[in-house]
Amino acid sequence: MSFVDAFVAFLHGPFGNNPFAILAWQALLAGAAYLIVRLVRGRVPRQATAPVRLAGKGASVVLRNRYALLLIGLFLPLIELLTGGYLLSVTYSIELYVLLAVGLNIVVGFTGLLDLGYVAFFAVGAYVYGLFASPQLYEITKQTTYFLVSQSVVGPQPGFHISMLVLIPLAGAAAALFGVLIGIPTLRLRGDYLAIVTLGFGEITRIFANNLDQPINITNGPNGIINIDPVTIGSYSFGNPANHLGPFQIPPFLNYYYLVLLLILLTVFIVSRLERSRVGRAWAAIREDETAAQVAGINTRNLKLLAYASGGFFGGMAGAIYAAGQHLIAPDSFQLFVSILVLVMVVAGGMGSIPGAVVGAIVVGFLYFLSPSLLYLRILVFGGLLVLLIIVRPQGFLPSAQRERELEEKEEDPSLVAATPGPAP
Amino acid sequence: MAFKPSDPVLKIGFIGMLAGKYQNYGIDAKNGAQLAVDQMNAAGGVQNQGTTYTFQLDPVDDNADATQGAQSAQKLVDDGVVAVIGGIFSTATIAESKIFNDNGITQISPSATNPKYTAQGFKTAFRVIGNDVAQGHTDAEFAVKTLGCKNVAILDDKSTYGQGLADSVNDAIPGAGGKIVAREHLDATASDFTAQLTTIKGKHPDVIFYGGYSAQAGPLTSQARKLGIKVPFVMGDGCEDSDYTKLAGTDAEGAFASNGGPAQNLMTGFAEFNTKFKAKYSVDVFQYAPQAFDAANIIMNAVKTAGATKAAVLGAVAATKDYKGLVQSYTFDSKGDITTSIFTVYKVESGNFKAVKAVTIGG
Amino acid sequence: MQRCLDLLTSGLTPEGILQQLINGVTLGSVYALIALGYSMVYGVLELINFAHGDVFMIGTFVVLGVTGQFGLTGTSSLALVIPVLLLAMIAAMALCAVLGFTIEKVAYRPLRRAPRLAPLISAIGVSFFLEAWIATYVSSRDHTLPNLLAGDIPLYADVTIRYVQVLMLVSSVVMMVGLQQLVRRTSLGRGMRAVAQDREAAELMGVNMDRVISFTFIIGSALAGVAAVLWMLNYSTNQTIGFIAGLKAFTAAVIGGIGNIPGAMLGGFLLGLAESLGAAYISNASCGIFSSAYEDVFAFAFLILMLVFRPSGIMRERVSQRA
Amino acid sequence: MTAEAATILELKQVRKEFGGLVAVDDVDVAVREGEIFSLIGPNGAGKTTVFNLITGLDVPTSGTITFAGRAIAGLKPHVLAQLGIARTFQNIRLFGNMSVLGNVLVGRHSRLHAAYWKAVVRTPDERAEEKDAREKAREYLEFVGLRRRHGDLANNLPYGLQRRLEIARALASEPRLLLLDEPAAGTNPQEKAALGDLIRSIRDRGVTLFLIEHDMKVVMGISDRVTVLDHGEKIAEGVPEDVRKDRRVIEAYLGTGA
Repeated sequence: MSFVDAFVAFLHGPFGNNPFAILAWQALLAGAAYLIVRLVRGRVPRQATAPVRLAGKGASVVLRNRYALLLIGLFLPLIELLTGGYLLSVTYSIELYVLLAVGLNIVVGFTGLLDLGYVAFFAVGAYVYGLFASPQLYEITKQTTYFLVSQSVVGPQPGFHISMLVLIPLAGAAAALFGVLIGIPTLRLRGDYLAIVTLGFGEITRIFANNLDQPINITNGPNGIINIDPVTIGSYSFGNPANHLGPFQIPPFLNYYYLVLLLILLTVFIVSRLERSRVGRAWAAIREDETAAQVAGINTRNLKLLAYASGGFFGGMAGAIYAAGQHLIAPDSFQLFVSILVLVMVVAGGMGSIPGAVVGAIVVGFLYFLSPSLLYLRILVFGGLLVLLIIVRPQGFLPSAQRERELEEKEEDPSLVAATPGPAP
Repeated sequence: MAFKPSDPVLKIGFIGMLAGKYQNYGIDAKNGAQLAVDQMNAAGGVQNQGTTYTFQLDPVDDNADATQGAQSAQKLVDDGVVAVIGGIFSTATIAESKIFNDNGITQISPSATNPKYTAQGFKTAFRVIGNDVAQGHTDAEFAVKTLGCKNVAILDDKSTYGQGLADSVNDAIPGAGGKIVAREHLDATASDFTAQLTTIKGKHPDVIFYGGYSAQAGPLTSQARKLGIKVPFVMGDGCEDSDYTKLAGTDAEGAFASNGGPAQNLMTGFAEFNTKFKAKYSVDVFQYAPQAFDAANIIMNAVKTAGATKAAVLGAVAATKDYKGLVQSYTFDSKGDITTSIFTVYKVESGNFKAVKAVTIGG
Repeated sequence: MQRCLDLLTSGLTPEGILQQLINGVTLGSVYALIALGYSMVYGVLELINFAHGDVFMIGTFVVLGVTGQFGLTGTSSLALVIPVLLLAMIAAMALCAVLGFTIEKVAYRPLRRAPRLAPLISAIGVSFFLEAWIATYVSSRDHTLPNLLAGDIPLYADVTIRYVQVLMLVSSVVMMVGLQQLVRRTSLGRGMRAVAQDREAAELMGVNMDRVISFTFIIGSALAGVAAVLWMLNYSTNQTIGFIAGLKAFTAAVIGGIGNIPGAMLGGFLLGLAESLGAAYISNASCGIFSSAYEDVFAFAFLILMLVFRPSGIMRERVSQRA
Repeated sequence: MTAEAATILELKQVRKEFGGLVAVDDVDVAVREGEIFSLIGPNGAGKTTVFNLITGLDVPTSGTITFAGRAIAGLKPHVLAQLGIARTFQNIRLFGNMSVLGNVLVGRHSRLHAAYWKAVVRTPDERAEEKDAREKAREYLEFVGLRRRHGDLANNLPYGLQRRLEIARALASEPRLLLLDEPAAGTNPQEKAALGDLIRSIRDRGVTLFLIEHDMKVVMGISDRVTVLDHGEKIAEGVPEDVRKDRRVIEAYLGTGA
């Protein structure tokens, strides 16, 4: 804590509480930081392609060490448990963001569609799970009042309680469908316009969740849905704090951690195979030049919708698990900020790169989720770092490994190893 | 300090928004709880079966957010707290209650009024404040019977708290003999409320009830007066504070707001409490500090009667009967609600809220 | 069904509608002023300056600071109120201009040749930074000004228009006309138009791009400073209003045809009206299915419909063919 | 040249207006199967618009376009690619941040059919199709002389090679008709000669070629027939020798200073 305090004091400066004095001090700091950046980085590159030439290295380091990373992923929570459950709960939240980042990367990174409303998919998934695994739908039919609720006997819960094996894919599918629905009107839009429209859809989704308690109570409005069932396999309930493995107690967060880890592995597997298929190539072509992609025979409409649907699917699954682990979902948890946080993870990691999205989510997630008592200060630092990052390293930590992969393929090609280098014809 | 270094120190958790839009509620309650802990330690702690226990408050921030709330609750579990005071806002409190229930930790909220908090069947969830149903009833009776306003317009900010209270008022108005002529909503991020106010103006209400926080209630009142709406405003505890009178300025005059607990001058020992509070934190009590103070004492009292384990504290807190606190006398029912809740209606006079009516429900 | 018909007609009084029109136009005039800044920057750089709304927000805090310094109250005499408000406006314009200039220099200029999304991300970063900065070091609470310039002009039945509302309307129109003249008549304005048409060609023709862009940011931000004064005369502020107001203003700019100055103005008024009338009458029109809490949905739905069906905006400005 | 060859592409009275501005004014063009056909005209003559109309990027205001006996006006670009029409762009439009090979593989897109899920499971037929696609792509790169650069980023190729890559990408869709939009623009005389050879060898593979050129000298050497367009209007048509002597053509070209 003392380090954090010192950092806070440093940002505050030595000149007392006058905002202008603080501003002047921070401007001075920023100026110094800017100068250092300029010195380290040299001149601003004059070519748009400069970042791409730097591409490849970091992502391949991650790829080469993926089994080591998997081992860390498997054993990290057990180590964290030695300090109690808090770190694990943070790690679990970050895991959900990893899933979201990999999903958003399909839309933003692969296909180049800037989506600022990704939280909508997360919300749709969460609400699908929430509605079908809680007493909420029963209460709709009951036309309840607060008096009745507070007096209802809580025992075996009424309402739908569908298994997670059905609900998690269903939530993904619903979010995918939602992706197609919001994709259709935005097909013709590009770049910034698309960004602002998707942002609008994200906000509209939240406002609807907040208001669909009237005239019929579907979402329970601002109160959200409570008493959501935990994930249950057979008789094993993920939410039961009394689960034991031998003498060791298994906290709920641990169950969910491994469930999400499994989903991340599955998602990364699916997404990286898609990336290397004709679908992935078509997405990249749309990102690079939509008109040329059309003329090259790509049905850009369908492939963009496919990108929205795929991104939506993984976002929706993440939402469903979030709802199951959280026991309660409320519209306030689906603010625009979530979309922006996920986008920052994708961009920071390196757009279009799966290892980038994963690492970006982990780094940005830990930066963001630790020290909640510094709400504004961490957003302040977060905003500042974001600007700095994009200026110093617009391609992200681990930019797309596409080029590297093509080079790897070159090695597999015997005719090329044999070919003598010479001038191009 | 009067205790030996070898005395066991028990941690009591505090969870609530300590940084952010509504941080003043959280910080105020935290300070109230801290004051209780400090006083108890200064008096030598509590004794149970020959052991002297002293206490330490362990505050964490939940940003009034469900996700963050679950994480922070887990942090308190890790820290080994025997019981928790908080959360402050209902949605986060409900999310946290799951974690505390999983771990058998007593949770006493000083301010979460949503009925669902104690309706989940969690044995660990308690609150030391009347819920929205009781407060809505109070406001409805006051507006219709005391003020004699038959035609009521209801407006809320679509937040958990604001809509919850407005719904309760909505349900209670017909019973009190009133009629609802308009029901409108604001967006909690909006600045311009004139559209809703103009609609309300066209329905000619005798009184406007607003469910929400002072951040909107202040400008809302001003905008209503500028539109020529002269009828009184009745509001809930989210508006009974100095922010409201500051934001609405002279337009605040004559507005009513209800709040849980008796008026501060009617609480025995409040003057002393506020003096100590101000000496320590150099601000006046804002809202829920007295309730948090009582919650902390209920917990420490439970340690005294039953011992220092989580289960013992839980059992003793649940059995709390006629505990005389700063605010009122507390008895918990089987759900964790208090059996008797007291509300006071205040009116703005010369820039300050003055108590005009006290209501006791239940008991 | 009968209930629906009753709902449809209830509350539809001439006074009510006139009052809603006045509300809408008042709100729209502030949107319009902020929209001008978006529109100019987008016209020149094809960048949605996400931080523009936050520049406006900082402007409102400058206004608070200046009026607070002079201890204005609702009963202060006009001889004090008017000079102080003018001073507040000049201070807000100056500070916003400096801020806009700095933001462009620090956060956008290094990214002029970077991939398209980079400046947008940078803008989001700046926006967060400014909001959190105000919340950390100035205030995270809500603030209002006392009721200055009280008084009104009766219009019809009990409907009145307040002096403040007249002032808001007149100021925004004056600013729009002034800006239009600046862009049409001055060499700097010609430079702006040239850069908007074709950046490379303008550079070849000897237009100093950096200077034109800096100036665009300075003017747009100064207008946000004016908007801040007008806003504070009627509404409240906190560190988050910039984002919402900015989004609305951007919507207004798109509705009017981005890059088009009178268009931004018209878009602002239309959006203000749509929001007011929407919030007031949607409940009636939809048989009570939608409530006034859907207010923000109207703005976004308006934007989406606009972009999908008429991306060039009402004023039919050329939309650049980006590919 | 065989005068009896069937017409593969026919534009009849095709007109395109942009908000009152006539870009293409009732043009008639007929391209015969297997020939090298050129459309020339000064800048702003509406040549690129003609290509956009044929490839579905624009929809004609009036008139009919027939390809291989089928009316195609208004069809989507990817459908036309499927039918066998491919093109290049005047200002090269490659997928700059993809590899050279990747660009050609995208060109192959309309000849691949594996479903979405098959790519995830990697079914044997998907693998076979991808393998075949890679082999074909390498063949096309070989054909245009880019085989050894296949791992490079398209952006990093020199200008002349980018043009060739764009042609390889277009060929990868196995078109019956290839539209080349000013293929010689920005190339040096040496490259121009090589380009002529490349175009002829594409024709020899059975692909019909339709060129747009600004520079008369380039097309005269390789074209079988030439049509001249000025201000959206056709002013001459025939074998290169005749067109070269046409009075209106000379006027149009001298008039624009070319």
